[in-house]
Amino acid sequence: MDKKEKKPLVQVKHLCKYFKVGRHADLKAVDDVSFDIYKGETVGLVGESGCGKSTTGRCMIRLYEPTSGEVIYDGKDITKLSKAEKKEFCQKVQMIFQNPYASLNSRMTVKEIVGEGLRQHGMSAKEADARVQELLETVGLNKDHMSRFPHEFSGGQRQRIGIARALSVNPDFIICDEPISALDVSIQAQVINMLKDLQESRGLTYLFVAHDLSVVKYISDRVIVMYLGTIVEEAETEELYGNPKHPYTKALLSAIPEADPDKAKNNRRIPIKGEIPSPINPPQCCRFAERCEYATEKCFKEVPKLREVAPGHKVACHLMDKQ
Amino acid sequence: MLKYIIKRVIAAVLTIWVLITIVFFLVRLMPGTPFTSAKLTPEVAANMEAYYGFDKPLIVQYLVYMGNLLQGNFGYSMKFTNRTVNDIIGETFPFSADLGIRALVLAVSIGLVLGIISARNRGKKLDFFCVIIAVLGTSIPDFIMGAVLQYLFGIRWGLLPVAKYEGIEYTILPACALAFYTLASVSRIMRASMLEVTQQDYIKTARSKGVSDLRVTYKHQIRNAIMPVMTVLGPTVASVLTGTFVLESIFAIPGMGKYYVESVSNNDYSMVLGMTIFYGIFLVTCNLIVDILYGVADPRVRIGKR
Amino acid sequence: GCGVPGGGKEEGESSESNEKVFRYSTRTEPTSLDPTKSNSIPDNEIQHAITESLVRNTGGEVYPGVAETWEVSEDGLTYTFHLNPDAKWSDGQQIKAQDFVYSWQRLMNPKTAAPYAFIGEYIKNGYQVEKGQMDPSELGVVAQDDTTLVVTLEHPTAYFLSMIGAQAQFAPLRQDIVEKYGKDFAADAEKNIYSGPYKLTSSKNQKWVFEPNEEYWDADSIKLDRVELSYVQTQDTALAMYEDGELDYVELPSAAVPTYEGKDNVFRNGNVDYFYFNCSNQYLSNKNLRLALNYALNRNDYNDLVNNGISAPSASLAFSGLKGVEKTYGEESTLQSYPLDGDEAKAKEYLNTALSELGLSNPSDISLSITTTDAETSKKQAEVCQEMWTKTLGINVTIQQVTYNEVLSRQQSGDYEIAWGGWGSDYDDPYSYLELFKSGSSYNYSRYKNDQVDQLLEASQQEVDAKARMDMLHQAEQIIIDDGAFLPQAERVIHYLLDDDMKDVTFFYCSVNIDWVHADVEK
Amino acid sequence: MSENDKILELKNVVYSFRTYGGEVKAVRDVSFEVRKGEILGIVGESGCGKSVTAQCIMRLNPEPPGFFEGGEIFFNGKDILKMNKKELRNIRGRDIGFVFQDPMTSLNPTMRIGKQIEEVFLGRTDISKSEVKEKALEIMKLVGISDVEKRYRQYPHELSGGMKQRVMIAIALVSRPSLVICDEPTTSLDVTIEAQILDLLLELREKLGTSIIMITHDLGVIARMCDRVIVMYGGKVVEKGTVSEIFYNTAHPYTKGLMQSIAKLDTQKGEKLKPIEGTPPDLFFPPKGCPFAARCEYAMDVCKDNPPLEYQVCKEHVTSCWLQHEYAPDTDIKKQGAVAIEKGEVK
Amino acid sequence: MAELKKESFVIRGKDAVRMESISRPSLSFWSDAWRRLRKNKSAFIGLCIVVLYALLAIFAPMFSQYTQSQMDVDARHAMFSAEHWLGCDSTGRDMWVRIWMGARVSLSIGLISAVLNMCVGAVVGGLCGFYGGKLDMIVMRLVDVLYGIPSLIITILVMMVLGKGITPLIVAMCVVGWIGTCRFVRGEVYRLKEQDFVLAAKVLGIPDIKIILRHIIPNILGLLVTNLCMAIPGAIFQEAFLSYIGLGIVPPDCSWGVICKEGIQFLRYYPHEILVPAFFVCTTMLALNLLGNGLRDAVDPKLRGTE
Ligand SMILES: Nc1ncnc2c1ncn2[C@@H]1O[C@H](COP(=O)(O)OP(=O)(O)OP(=O)(O)O)[C@@H](O)[C@H]1O
Ligand SMILES: Nc1ncnc2c1ncn2[C@@H]1O[C@H](COP(=O)(O)OP(=O)(O)OP(=O)(O)O)[C@@H](O)[C@H]1O
Ligand SMILES: [Mg+2]
Ligand SMILES: [Mg+2]
Repeated sequence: MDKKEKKPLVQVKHLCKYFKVGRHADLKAVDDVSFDIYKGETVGLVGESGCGKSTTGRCMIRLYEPTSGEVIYDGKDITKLSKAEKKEFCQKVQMIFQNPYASLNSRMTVKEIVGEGLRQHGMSAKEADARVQELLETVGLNKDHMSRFPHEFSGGQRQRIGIARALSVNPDFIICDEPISALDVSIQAQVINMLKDLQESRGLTYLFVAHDLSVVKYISDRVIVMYLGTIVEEAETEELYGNPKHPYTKALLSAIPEADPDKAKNNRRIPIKGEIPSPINPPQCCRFAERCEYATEKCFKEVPKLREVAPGHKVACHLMDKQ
Repeated sequence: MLKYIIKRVIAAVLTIWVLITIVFFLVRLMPGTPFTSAKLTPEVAANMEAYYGFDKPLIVQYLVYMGNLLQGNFGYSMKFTNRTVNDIIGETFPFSADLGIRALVLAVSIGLVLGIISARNRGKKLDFFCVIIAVLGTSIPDFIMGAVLQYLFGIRWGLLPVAKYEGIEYTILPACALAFYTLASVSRIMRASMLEVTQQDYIKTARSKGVSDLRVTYKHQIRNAIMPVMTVLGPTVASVLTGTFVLESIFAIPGMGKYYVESVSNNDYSMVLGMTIFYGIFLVTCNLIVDILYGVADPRVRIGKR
Repeated sequence: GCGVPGGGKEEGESSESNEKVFRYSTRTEPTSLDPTKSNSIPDNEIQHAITESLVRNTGGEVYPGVAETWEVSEDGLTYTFHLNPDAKWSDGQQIKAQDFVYSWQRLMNPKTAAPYAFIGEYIKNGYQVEKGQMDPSELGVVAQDDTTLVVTLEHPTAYFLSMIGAQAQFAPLRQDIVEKYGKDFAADAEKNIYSGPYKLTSSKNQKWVFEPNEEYWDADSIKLDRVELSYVQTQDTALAMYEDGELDYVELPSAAVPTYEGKDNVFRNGNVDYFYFNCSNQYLSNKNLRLALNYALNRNDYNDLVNNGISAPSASLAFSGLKGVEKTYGEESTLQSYPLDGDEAKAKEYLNTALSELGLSNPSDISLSITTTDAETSKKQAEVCQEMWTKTLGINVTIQQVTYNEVLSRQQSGDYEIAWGGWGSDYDDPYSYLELFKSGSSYNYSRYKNDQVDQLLEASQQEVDAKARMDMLHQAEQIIIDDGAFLPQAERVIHYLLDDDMKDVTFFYCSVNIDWVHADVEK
Repeated sequence: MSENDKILELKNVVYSFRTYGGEVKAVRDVSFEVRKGEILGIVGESGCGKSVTAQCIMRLNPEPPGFFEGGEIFFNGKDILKMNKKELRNIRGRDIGFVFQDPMTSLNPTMRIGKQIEEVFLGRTDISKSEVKEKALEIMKLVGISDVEKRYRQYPHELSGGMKQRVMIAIALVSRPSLVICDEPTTSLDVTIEAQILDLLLELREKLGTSIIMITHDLGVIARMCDRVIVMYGGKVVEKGTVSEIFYNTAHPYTKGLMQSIAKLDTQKGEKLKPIEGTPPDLFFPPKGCPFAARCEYAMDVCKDNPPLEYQVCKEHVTSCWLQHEYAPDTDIKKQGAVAIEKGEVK
Repeated sequence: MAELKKESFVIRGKDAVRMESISRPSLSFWSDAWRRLRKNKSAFIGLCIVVLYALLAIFAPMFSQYTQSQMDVDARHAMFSAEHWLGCDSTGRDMWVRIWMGARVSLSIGLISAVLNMCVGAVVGGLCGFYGGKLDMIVMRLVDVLYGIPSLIITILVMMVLGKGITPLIVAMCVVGWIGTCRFVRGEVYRLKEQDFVLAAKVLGIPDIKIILRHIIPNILGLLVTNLCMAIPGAIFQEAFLSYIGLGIVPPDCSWGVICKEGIQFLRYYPHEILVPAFFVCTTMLALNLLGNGLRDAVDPKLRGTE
């Protein structure tokens, strides 16, 4: 597949999102992030907690107004949409949330939750009902469940309701913000399989945000690694997992606990010292420098650019300069 | 910290200025004038109005008032003609404050204890008992509470002086009567917030360390549970310390609550304004203190860090 | 210390020691310690003790005060007072005629804005000075020398001496002292100087303490060592304090009267409870309706319901205890008024006439509202009238409760239908009450106008002969009653408890209700 | 293994909660033991009773509504359930440490770190104040907290999540207990931090010889840390054994389903994950037979109504599944030589 | 153990019905809350008392031979008797009728003003919380100022404009009464608007107004109802105070505050005249408080399922 030929579905260009905290402090949740997503692919977005994954996702779906930069969906800058375009955009792009307990309104029945978007986009009550039933069946629930309330469902079932809701408006692009991290292991697979099936049958495009690197590896075509608001590495999945270039990615990958006692006990981990620093007024240099065992003076002075080091493999690290 | 306080004070000054302005014009809207007396003749009324400058345009009166205010001068009362508002506040506030402090100490200490006991015995008889006490506190209007206490302890059993405010024994009845309402609300809030805290993980942590139940309560729960109580305490302190009309009249206490209420029905403009400003400043100060204390109790909200 | 502000001062067991102390309380807080600005009975009572006017009115009798002797001219218009050279201020200075001139001019000076300035309108040019049309120096009061004061009146005023002997506004004032303190004059006990038998030693914390003034010219007649007046708003509290031995005198709340039967004494304070009818109202301008309302009220039941039966039901205008020619005004009265038990039949008769006059068919077409104050008794008055009127007459009656201040301003502006009211006189004369129905009087809240009444009242003001004058007043009162101009209800009777040891406390029905100046404690 | 090696032994523990909705049977007949110096893992789905079991050991469950319906818990030979409050307090913190799941909420926000660690020694007369502080500082260093003097005086909110979890571990370890119970100590942490914490626990076990109960639902953590594993489902223990037995010789369909449902690094793209369909049983109305029967692809008629017997697969491997029964058809679950254990008797 | 049959050892596979089924009956939020409330003894007693009083307030005066304003000189201060169940007041009015007529006023003032306060507070607080920013700043400053204005001035002014009676009383109580609810709702909305389900609705393109109405309000309704229960006693209390200073409702109507005020004068002589209304006030407050407490437990999402 040569993606250069294909037109990207979503382009994120120099996206920045700063939150004001206090008078003179900016929390740079996302700082100059650019990437493309092509139609039909799944892009994994990984990184430590607080590195700006959700913020990126939310900016892409207009839940947050970006501080600067643009998000171009299907050729249109989403921050400059007309009212009608906005409505269309709302149907095209959807989101699945992390917490299946918080993402469903506990005072609404499943029918109302899933049907809300349909009704909003001009469907009659009857049609909506039929469609809701169809959607529920798609996600493995049945029509008996329609009049029930979210708290009567287990986490996995709830997440499936969330997916049904997202699917209700026939989106092309779904941002999955850690859709499985709050679920039980045995149930995670239900959701992953479902996402995969849906992708196949409907040609969906996903941005898959997750902590769990094994799952990301399993589901994504391409993976973006973020660290403290910036992208440190981006590559095809096999390439990234097989040949990580950035020291942070390397450490991250080695930290994955493998569910295999023999491998796990023999695995050599690359220790990573310290904790992720505060994103408030971060230093104007490589953000990973202070935790990086290879850090040179330059790393503390200059912001490394995200550069392509191999076809489709981009890294932001000064160590790459030497090669 | 200092910067924060200065900022708060500036905001408060602005708030109070708006308050003064609004009240200044509002009191003029009230029916009647300060000089209504059964035997007022039109001539006398005209003279009095001229004397107090009411014949000038309202805006001029306002400017004059603000000018005086900047010098800390609340002006002369219109009912108690030769006394200044400053003077009346100065004389009456200490009584109200003294009574208020006693009542508050009583209310907060007992209220907290009741709340704690009741939360620790949730669902048991003791809990129910505490809740009933608390509810009775909020359900008996103070004029009944005051009169009943006075009757029982002062008259029927003769244990305590019935009225006036001239020694410790005189303060007991009014302080109890005044404390009741606050006590009840403190205990209710404390109970709810204790129950909330009980469910927190760190309580389990403490228990897992082998800390005794009692210590868990007083070392871990109380300090964390006390914040909501402090939030309501700000306005409560302000209103309790600035006196209560009803109890002051029942117990013949020379406090300022009476003036706060009566100045309004007397249309005593300068007094209303003076009382309002005083109360406003007091309220703001109480809230500020509460906020600072908040930081003391909860390191997460140390003011400097906000 | 215990931190009680102003407290901790041990009063000692005053009743046990040999000190003669009198302690009592007031329900209304005194408003001013400046005699010129006195505005209420409690103000007057205080000034009665700490100031000495030209004469002293004790229980209705006029005795020499600062003036030893005085002469009245034939026409009753000029009074010449000869001042006692021994009369001294509490700082030892002599009380001079000029002090009266200064005080009275100050009273009438519009710049002073004395709330009771109108009381000086009897003095020549008083009204003009008050209105700012004349200089205060033109007031009809002149000091011929330090001890001679000449007062000229507008018209002969039979009760002039009685009035200046009890109304605080006529007290002397020392110009130097008043000017020294300016607006703060008499703000507290220290910022004042005393001409009366007592001086105020403290006015702090809603308690006023009086001690004898050694410089008082008649100091020997003063027996008490100290008098304490406390402000106690709630009557029940005051009663409890009396029972605790903290007060020597207390007025009984009406609910308590039956309990203390036999132990209590009574006096009438000269207050008569009325409801005013707004005679310019579309319904109430009808005389028959007003009469119907009057006849429909069972004043005996009313008294039981409202006052627990302790007041005296009344169907007359002027207080009956006022001084008449020889006996009291009430005893000399020939007034034919409404029966105290009411008269339903008559009431209905009047109502029917009124209805036909008003062109109405049904009593319920008439809606009247009673404007009353926020006080509990006032509310009860209105409730009882409402109940009796609706029951007997079948008209609609509503009640509007507003603040006392608002009732007064509505009375003055005429923005009411039926209003709570009542009257107590500042001087011992029925004219004070009758004036309420004189057209042009600023107290004519009823907007009542009857030329005959006006003429009779005018004439009474010029009449020097007491008997003839009283007859005129009786006549005017009869007309007003026949017109049903207002709704008389009851004369207030005060039931009080007074410590058995207290002697010579005098009660009076105008200006000064309780006069303890010459009181004594005997064990 | 000799008896002396067991420091903790649970025998047929049954624990329920009384609620408005009825009784929640959170733990139903759980038995297992912990040996000296070992790391015992407990895995299972959310709500299967892992935490309640762990808290039973220290009797930390809120009572009421919770209560023991039966069973015995021996700690060093003494039955914890028969202890009075004081004895219990002496065990808590002193002999058994507890690390909770969420370090963000498990530390008292209004108390300094140092004080919270020292609280473990509260009421102990045998140690002086300065010794206590010394111990606190020492343990803080041991769990990898730098700058201990400063941290000692800080409040929890001034620390990062990983740091807080270290403090929690410090609290659990400060009096050198013989057993530490870690209830999902890394679930709320990032992978890199998780790795740090897990390494720390392993290191501490080496140094101090403490036994650890490691509760988690992450098989990766189990694989890396544990010597033996207990698999719980629906309030019951369905399988227990050494790590390699459980992973490489799975003898229960639930365990097997669990293994298959997770994505591993070497899972191929095209390969489908095999989720366990359905939802865990409602503990208000626990199924009569095997709790897993409804979701089990091997379910038989017998499973629905009869609670399965325990089968000894090999010395260190016990499973509760009817598939081990002699009548059961041959499947990859059925192990040759599995022997039913009579109730109450443990070999 | 019963003998196991070999036939039962046949692999059937998973049970598609049972594995996704939900064994518990379907309950909406409110029916669940109601169930939990009923199980809470003290709250249920509270509810019963409130309902009982409400019924008595509606019906008791209808079936009495007396009216609230009917006076009887001879029955002044009458004690309990067959004619006058709860005795008479100082003007011989029947207390039983007055209590229930008063209950109508007091309870409706309590309820209406609490509901109004709640509505105003919820709307303002909701808007402030949802939109934040300038609006929020302005409203919060306004609230500060409102707090400082003596409530008596407001009451008198309202009564000047609207006259006396129940409506002005309620309006006056609402001028500042909404502040508490406003603050509380604002806080809740702040918390809720960051919740995923609200974000999800936004993502679906649901307009703000619908989000507020459908997602946010229903989620704070439970707590609002609880607050309401606690606010009603407050309003009854305030009415009593206003009655005490003579700003209460207009005769011949009465309220519990009015009856208390009339009765308190006779505390020493005819104690029943104060004890009777005080009893009803206290029990009502107690009932409402118990109910409120129970409701809080019933609607608290944290306690759901566990209790
Ligand atoms: N509304 C907000 N206001 C202020 N700061 C925010 C806001 N939302 C997020 N942040 C901050 O922005 C940073 C990035 O947050 P974000 O939620 O994007 O991280 P994340 O990578 O999704 O983390 P996680 O894995 O925990 O979900 C964090 O430091 C967070 O505190
Ligand atoms: N205090 C309590 N009151 C009522 N039920 C409770 C209580 N604590 C736990 N439970 C119930 O007990 C069951 C087991 O809970 P437990 O916390 O042990 O699960 P877990 O295996 O630790 O799950 P997780 O992985 O989510 O922590 C659950 O169904 C839970 O609802
Ligand atoms: Mg996130
Ligand atoms: Mg758990």
